[in-house]
Amino acid sequence: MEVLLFGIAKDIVGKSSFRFNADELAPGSVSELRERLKRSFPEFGKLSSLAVAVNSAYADDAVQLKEGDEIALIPPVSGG
Amino acid sequence: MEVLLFGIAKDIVGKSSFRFNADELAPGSVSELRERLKRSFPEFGKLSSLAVAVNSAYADDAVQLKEGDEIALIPPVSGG
Amino acid sequence: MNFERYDRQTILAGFGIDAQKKLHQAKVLVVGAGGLGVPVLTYLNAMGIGTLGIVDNDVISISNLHRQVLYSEAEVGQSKVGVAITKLRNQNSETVIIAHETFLTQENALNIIADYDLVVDASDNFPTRYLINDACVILKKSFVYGALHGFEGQVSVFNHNDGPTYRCLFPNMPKSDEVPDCNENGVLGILPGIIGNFQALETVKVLTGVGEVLSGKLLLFDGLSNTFQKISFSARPENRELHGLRPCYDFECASVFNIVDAEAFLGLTEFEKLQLIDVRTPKEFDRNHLKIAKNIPLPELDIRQNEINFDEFIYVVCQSGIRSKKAIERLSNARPDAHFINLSGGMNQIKKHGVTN
Amino acid sequence: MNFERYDRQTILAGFGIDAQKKLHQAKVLVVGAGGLGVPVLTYLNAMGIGTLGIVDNDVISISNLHRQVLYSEAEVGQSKVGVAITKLRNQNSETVIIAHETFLTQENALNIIADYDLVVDASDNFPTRYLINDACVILKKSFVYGALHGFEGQVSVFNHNDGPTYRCLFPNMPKSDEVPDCNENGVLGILPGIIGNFQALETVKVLTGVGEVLSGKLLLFDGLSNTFQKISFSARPENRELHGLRPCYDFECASVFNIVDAEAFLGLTEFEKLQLIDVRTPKEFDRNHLKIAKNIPLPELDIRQNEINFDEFIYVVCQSGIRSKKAIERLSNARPDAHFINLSGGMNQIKKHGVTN
Repeated sequence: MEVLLFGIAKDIVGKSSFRFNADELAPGSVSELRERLKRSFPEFGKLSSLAVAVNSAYADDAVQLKEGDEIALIPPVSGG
Repeated sequence: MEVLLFGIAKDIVGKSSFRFNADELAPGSVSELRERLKRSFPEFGKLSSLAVAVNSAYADDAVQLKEGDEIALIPPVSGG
Repeated sequence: MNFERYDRQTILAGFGIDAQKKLHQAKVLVVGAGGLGVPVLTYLNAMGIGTLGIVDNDVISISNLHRQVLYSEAEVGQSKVGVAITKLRNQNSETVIIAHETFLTQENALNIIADYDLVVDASDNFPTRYLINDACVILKKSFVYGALHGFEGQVSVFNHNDGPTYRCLFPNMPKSDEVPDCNENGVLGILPGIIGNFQALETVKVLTGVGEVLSGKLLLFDGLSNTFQKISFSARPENRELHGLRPCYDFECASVFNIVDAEAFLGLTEFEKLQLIDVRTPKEFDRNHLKIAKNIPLPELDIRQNEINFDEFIYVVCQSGIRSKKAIERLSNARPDAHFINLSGGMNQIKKHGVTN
Repeated sequence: MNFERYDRQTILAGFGIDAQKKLHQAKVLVVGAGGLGVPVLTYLNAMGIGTLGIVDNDVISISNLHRQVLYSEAEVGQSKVGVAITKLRNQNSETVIIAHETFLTQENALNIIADYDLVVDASDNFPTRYLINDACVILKKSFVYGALHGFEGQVSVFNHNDGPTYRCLFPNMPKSDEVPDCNENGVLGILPGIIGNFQALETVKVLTGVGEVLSGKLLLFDGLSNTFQKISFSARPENRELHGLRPCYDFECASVFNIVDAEAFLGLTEFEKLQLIDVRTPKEFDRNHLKIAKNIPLPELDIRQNEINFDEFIYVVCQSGIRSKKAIERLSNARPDAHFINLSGGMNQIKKHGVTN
């Protein structure tokens, strides 16, 4: 399960992607992923709007995650 | 086997992609593909430089083709 | 229309005279004449858009010049709209260019946007983006979105042919300290050039019907690795049921509603004529309440909306100010046009000062 | 260097003062001040490239204006380089801007390019692209490639850190009637803006070391569908073994070699000192040949290359002029710097006029 990071999410984690390895317990749903992120990186708790995409489609909290999914964390960006 | 067309190749065929269906005899190699194109669209014979990519990698004439390959026909373009 | 000028477009198979004429008849509003607005304006003007409106009220600063390539050193301190208009007119005298030398506000947004076919969001802040979204939803205009962060950019077309809106991706405006802007975070000069050009391309596609529009798709571009991702997303019908703009789009009122100290509420003129909804349980309400209050318990809020007059100010109270906040959040999603005011501190505050009933 | 001016870049994490200083020290040559050159020049100048050279010898025409956004109506008929330089200087007085008011030719290419760190190919024709490629290979300069066709564009960085060259993708120049240019085929005005901006981004990445450079990767962009493909390709060592520019890059000599009428050949001054290779079979050669000719039959050409003096002009003859043409094609791939001349008409032509041996 690969997680691609954009915008402020990339800045918070400090890299543009990371993986949940097969031996780690990967999150089972989008909402579990959000909780996990907040625990590892408390700054995610501050983000009131963070879109999550699974396999290039927008995914709400109920969406289940499985091995091999490609996840993107997409915060809003403001610059122009 | 899907074939994506760019530049003048798209103009010659008149669309941006086409498929060799499972029931058709698909070309077995890049050079066979080139021959096939020339037969169906004689204008391909005029192109002295036409790059072929298979699964997003440049492929020379000897490269073998198989079911499910994504092929791109990339002629040089000159505009600026 | 000078046909020789557009010859390279009109001879283009798949574009031609018809698409060129559609550009000529189109009226496009560009909100922002900065990093994104400059390439959008310059290329739309070059390609032959008939009418271009520009909304901005900023002046050119030296630190704009690394990305806002329409402006010269000698023009630092001058109005962006003023300088832009002069240069755009020199570039193409056939374009009708309309200056709106103001920032877009909730007072002027509907009026300004109503005259145009399409809005390009070339702004640099969330309040304006959410305001543009809501105004375009109300007026049924497509808007072409672009925004940046460092080496990255986002592009999409919202509200196009009943397609998804900006709020379908990002329902609520971030608070002011959540996401840094270009001034804090920096931006590579070429990035707004790239994103602005994608916006100009989408604008042409929407106006002419040529090609596939990025509706329901968010394009993510990372300039460092040249990766492009397209994320598909769907419309959420509730985001199109807007009855009007929200009362406020500034960061200060990102919480969507206004607040009045419960105690101060009692001192308002004509207090006794105000509409006050008490969202506590009937039991709590029975124990103590203000005479003017109507009791609609929080769980019944959705089914009893018809008892609320959304044309008047709606004051909401509960015991401590928490449930009333929740009530306003729920109501204002349905009726962002209504004016809600939370009684902060709630009945506790009022009791403390001995002024119940 | 005015640091305030570049503040939004120098505060950008991953860029900073160091990258900005590298831009300031860099010398970039932009070949072409048209559809691609305009955005490349404008943004590189804005972002703070220290020295910018411009090669072009064209004048502004009305049909340029829909995509060449630096130019105004009143400037139609004026020199592109002249107008560009004035505007770029107004935009950024810190940049050293060098005008090369000429087209790039095989006579001036090596001299002009030698002074720069990197070349941006913003030309609009194959002869110039192949010339830039070969000159950059010889001088070991990276070059940032961009080109267009209708709604599509290509971007790559060639010859970067011994990476692949343009000829590794497209070994031979197309003939003049193979691939139409923008003048015949048309181009949407925004397309060169997008592709030129990608070129400016790659230029900044090559110069600063920030991000991943599109070396060994061809970016294909289709504006109609907003699809982006990246094709990877490898270096072919033979394309870097150039000993000099080819004698000619025009379409007329796309066949790489010059031609002399066999009969006229005999009338050349100091005819008897010329190097003439006869590629017919030994049997044909025995039957009749010119006294000065050395016989290297076509099938033996590769293994007997060492018998040819590539520093002198190499005249090649066969019976009718066909095999000698083939011989030159094979030899000139290995030695594009050598000067080959085909005796058109071959020994038939010479015999007809009764001048054999």
